[in-house]
Amino acid sequence: MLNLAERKKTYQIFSDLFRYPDQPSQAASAQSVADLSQLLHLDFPPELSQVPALREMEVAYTHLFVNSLGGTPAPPYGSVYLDAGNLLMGETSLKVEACYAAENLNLQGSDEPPDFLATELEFLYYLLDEEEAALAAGDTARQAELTNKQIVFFENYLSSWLPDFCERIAARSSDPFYLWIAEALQLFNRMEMALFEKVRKNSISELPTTS
Amino acid sequence: MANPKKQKMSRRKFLGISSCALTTAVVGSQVKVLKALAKSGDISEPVAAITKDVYTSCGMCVNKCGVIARVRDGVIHKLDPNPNFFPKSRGMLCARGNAGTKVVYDPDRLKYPLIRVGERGEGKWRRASWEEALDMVTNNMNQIAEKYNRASMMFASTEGTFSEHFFLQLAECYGTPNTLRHPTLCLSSNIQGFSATFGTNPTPDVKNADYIIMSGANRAEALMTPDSIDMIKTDGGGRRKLVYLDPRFTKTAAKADEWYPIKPGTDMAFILALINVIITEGLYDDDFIEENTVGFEQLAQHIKQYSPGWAATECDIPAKDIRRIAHEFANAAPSAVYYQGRRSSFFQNDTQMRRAMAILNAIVGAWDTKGGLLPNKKIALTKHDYLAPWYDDVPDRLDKGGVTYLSEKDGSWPVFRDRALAADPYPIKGMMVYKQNVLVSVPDRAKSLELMKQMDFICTIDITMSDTAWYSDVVLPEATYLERLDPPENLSGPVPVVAFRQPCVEAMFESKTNFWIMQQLAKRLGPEIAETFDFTMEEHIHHMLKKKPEIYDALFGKGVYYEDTEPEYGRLKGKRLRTRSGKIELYSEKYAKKGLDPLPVYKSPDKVPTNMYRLLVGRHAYFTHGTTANNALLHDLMPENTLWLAPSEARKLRLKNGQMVKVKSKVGEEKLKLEITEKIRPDSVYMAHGFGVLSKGLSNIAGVGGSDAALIESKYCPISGNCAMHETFVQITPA
Amino acid sequence: MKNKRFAIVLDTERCIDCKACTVACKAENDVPLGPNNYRNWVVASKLRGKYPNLGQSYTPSQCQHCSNAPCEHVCPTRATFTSSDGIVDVKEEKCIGCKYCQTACPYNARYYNEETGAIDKCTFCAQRIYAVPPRLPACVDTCPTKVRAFGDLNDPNSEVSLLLARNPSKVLKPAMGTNPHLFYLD
Amino acid sequence: MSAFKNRPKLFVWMAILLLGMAAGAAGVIHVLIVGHAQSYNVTREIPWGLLIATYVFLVVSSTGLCLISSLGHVFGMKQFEFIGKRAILLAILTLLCGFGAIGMEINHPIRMGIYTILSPNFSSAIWWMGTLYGVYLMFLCAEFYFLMKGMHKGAFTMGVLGFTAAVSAHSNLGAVFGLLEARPFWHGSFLPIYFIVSALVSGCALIGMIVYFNHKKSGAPMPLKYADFMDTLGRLQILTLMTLVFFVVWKIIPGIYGHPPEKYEATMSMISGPFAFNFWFFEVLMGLVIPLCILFPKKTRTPTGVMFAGLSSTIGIFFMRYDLVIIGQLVSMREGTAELVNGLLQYTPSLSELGITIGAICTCLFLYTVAERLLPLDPEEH
Repeated sequence: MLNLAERKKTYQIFSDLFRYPDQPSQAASAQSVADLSQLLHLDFPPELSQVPALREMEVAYTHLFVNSLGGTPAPPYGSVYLDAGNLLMGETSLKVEACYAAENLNLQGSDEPPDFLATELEFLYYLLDEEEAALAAGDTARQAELTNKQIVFFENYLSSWLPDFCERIAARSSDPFYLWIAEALQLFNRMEMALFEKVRKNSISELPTTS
Repeated sequence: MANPKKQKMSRRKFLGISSCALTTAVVGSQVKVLKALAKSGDISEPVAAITKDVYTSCGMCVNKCGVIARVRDGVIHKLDPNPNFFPKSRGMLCARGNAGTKVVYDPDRLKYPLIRVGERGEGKWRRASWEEALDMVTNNMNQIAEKYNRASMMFASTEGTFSEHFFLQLAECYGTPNTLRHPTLCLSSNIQGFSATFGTNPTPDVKNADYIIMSGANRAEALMTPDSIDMIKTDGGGRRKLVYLDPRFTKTAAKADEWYPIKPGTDMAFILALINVIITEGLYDDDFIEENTVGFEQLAQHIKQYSPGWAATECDIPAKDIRRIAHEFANAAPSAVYYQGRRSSFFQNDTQMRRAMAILNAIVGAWDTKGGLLPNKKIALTKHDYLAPWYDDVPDRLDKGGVTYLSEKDGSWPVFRDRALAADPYPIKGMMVYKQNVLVSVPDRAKSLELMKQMDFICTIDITMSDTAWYSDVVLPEATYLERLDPPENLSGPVPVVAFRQPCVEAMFESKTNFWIMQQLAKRLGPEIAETFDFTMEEHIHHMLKKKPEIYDALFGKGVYYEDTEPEYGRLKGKRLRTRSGKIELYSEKYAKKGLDPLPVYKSPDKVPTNMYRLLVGRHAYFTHGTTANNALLHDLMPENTLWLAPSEARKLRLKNGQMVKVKSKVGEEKLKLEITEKIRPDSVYMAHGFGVLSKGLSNIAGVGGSDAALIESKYCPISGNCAMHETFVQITPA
Repeated sequence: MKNKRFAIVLDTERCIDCKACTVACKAENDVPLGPNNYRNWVVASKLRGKYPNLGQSYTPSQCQHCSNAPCEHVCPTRATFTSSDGIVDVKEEKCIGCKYCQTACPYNARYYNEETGAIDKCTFCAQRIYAVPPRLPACVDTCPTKVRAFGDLNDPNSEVSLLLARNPSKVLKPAMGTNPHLFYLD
Repeated sequence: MSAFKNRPKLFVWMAILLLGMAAGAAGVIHVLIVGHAQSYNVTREIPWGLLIATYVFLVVSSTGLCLISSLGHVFGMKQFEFIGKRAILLAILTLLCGFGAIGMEINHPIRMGIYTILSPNFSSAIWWMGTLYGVYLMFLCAEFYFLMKGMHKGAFTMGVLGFTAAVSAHSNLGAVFGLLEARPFWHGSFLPIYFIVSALVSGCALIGMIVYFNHKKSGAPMPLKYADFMDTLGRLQILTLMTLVFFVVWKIIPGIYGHPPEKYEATMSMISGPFAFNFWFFEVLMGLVIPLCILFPKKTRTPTGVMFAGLSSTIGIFFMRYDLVIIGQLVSMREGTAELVNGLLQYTPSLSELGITIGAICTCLFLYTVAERLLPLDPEEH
């Protein structure tokens, strides 16, 4: 089971990996893969000992998530999976945006719909960061509130579509990098679900803060 | 060429750079590195909370119907017909119009500029910043100008977006004469034939006509407002009659009073026989002819050879029916029209066939009168004038002289493509495409692919990954019609209106309006060109409306501006027409001078070879050409196209309903499902247009159905340059 | 809502089978994608006659909002009910998905909506007709040739009342005794 | 496992049942994961499929068992008394598995539990059917309890109540179909009566098999008393089968005579259309002709013969249920719709539906086999 800091880091890594790759993120990706495999106890994939070149990552990302042969194989937007009609900007997209607004956050930094995967992961990262701060300040009420927010957001807007999303990647890609990331995300999704299930059963204080 | 550091600092990128300084500036005192999300002290209502009704114009086809977008929480929830008086679409919205929301929220829509990485057509793309993509486009344009000639760039454009004139303006300013528009895949022969007779291409007054003859124009399926609405019998209109000629039993046939499965390519024989009866039996409008036309004597002489008996053997319509229809038509006149409407052309003699139509309408006086042909009116808007740079060494259009009457702006697709493939007289090396799906809409796809292959550079501006986009080097995402402010457009007609578009929602992702893209390209092409685009859209609109500022309020207040509610009849009475003689030319002096037949001369279509069938194509009410078949709502209505074949022929070929068949023409081969139906002549087969696309980029239609463009040979009308869609014979075998 | 009896009058002669009504309805009512999911439809009749003398009719239809609705009678949990304005509707949370109403409806007007987890059907676009200002049901509003007219039968001056007063009309499957409120002009 | 040591046949039997149950479990899991829409081949036009047919088959069996066994402890026919426990037990199990099958067909079984109580609709035949079957189940359980405890009076009372509930519930199941005016193939008072008659056929058939295998398992030859019973049962079966023949004939004739709209097309799909094989081979040959041929001659009306006749008619009856449910929906509700094969709609069960059906039947048999081993089901000797 991951502790708070580890979860925060995992969210951050995933958020970065599901953004369109650029030079810095490509440079960091070797470390990201290594970190993820350590955090999630997932075998470090031998084929990724050499992380792909930026160009390869770009092509694979564009193919999978932007536009490509056979339609976008795995659109990284929640509403495509959660709402009727396989469309962008469904009801859940608006709800997701409301969640951000409730935390005084806006989408100034993104041209993507609110339920873009990387943004959702970033939001969870933010909540965990806040929780860490609350913990440091000894504000248990705030900490509990933040845990609850994570659970609500994760369960309502993320965890249920991730399996389908990851399966679509697996079905339509031969790119080892994103295949592995998808597998890792699936695993992390299950870990988080299990964790939240535990939290629900026990008290909030059970949420591991340290290893 | 991809240097990420050169990328434009978009808002996202700006925050994406994990520079603490930048990030902290945005997130305030927070140390955390947030990229998409930002913290600001002032969180106003999210943009998403807006609920409003927005007037705009539909962009699903070229018809421009009035639409009101119901925006709920910042999302377009529903498109409804404009409830205000809108003479052109009369408060309706078809299936495609209703499916428009899917276009905006389609996860397959183009989102970012894309640059090809692998081989052309291989499907390897990367995202690029606008900066990089635009630079790449103009660099290539400049290179082609340097290496070859400015005329070596071709610009192919769609119609009906309200913005294509900016695209054409860029072509002109860049210095190429080679712009290609849709008319030679559509109605250029129609315009040519009617203009040669009336000096203009008039509109039939379908709403008030007592007697309508339609040939080929399938108005119940190939929707054109308001004709599709008006052709339906209304209460109490007991005298109205619709005679419909089509080798297929279409939905229009189901609505018609009489349907004749005419032999394809013989419409002209039918029309000439009608003229023959009307003239020989003295059913024509003597006074009208005397006052308004020239060449009746020549016509009367010429028409003698075309008796109903003769026509009956040509077109498979009994002589007595031809005679009866001629009488009924003449009796109903002048409230009677032989409907030319708008449809693509099918045979190489299409211009002369249209002339015959025009002549028939003229001799019964169905001109500029209630229920006849009406000259179009326009509401004058101030034009945007610009001074295009002058280039000394730019040659004429590539297809110049290829056909008798070539439109300078539109060109002729088949002629142009043949010359481009032969580099005759100069090579074409660059291609800018604006929303025209060349590989689906231009006949003989193999040739189009060949053409694209020889290009040094191809850039496509579109909203989805069309086949043509797939074969391009740079793909630029345009904002959809519901996300744009488009200039007012003058929809001419008997009751002209001005329509416009305004953004119902903000453009998603990094899609941009065509106008913005043109501006950006112009900026990169140099100050002289940039100057012609140096205005904002708002300024442009105000400029266009400066003589009638009330239009502005009407557009924003009720989505439409009009001055009349009913057509004005007899408007051109006593006025000079825009023909050589100033009158209706039954005999065309102009054609005679050019060595063309001054009166329509009939020539039988080629016989269908044994064991072959004539391939017919057509449209239906669910898809617009090759552009909307991927729309999920519409896709459910018609997931694939089929090949229609008469039961008697299917028995002969031992084919079963629903089995896959191979359709083979001289230029291509397609596989699709067979549909055995009584609805078609035994000598022909039919397939709907818009299926069987090449790229799998459109997820819903990949590999389903067959493409007509792959099969149709590129024959064309030598007068107008229009494609002849029905002059291809195919063989059918089990697949 | 009181003292209203909504109905639709159709002039099928005008129908060109363009399916604008079907798509408008799907878009308005968030009907899930899929060829079997729809609240209204157009039936293309069998081709009549032999080539070259052919005929075909197109009949748009939807829930008939019967006064004597079989679907309402058979619903074990009263999820299907008739409002005082004559609209037959479904309370989604009560629907158990037994599909008995689907077998009971003589018009095949109902389908199971996987998104809402309940039987779904035409509601005369209640959300539109009771909106301020009111709007016509999507299918009525969007129709190019205006096949349908919608209104209140209890208002003797409404378009539907006038149409029915002035023209002979029929209903589908009258022998079922369902007393439908979709009227087809002869 | 030692129980199987000397009983290889039992081992094979149990293995088959477990395999069938696994198929059912696979079907159930598939439905739970991907949902009804993706698992079942039922459509908008044919909303009721194989699972409804299975449900009908199982509850018909239950009703039949209850009715036939009541001959003994309700109507005092001594010969029938000894089968009481087994018949009631199997009646309970078939009913439960039937509920299981319909529970898988219904999208919201939990909502059903809540709203049939909070918001009952007394004009709904399904509501009555569900409620009466619920009551019937309670009576059956009570009856079984009393029988096991040897409390005859209680068993008698419960038997009477159970009999009443069975007849009411089952005729209501007939009414579920019969009250649908929209479906001419079903509509009318015929089905409630027909259902009761066919239940008797099912009951006889199943009791014949129970008695036969019950004695088969002990290996000992069947005592004369039981052989006598089998003969009686065989003759009773002739009576019920002949009645059923009568009903089948009179179902068909009005379906054809005068070509009643929709009913005719449906009936013809059974006579010579897509359901002809099901009808002639399974319903007529296996369900009626073969059993009658075995049962009529005294020579073949042996315990083995009666068992085979029962097996054959049970299989036939399963197809009768399936055909009844599907054929009733084959005719399109849209008048004059073009483009239908044979002018009829189509339905073929999906793998999930087949799996769940097999699973339901196997579960029922499995539970019975286990109970047979664990519970003292033999009658106390007087």
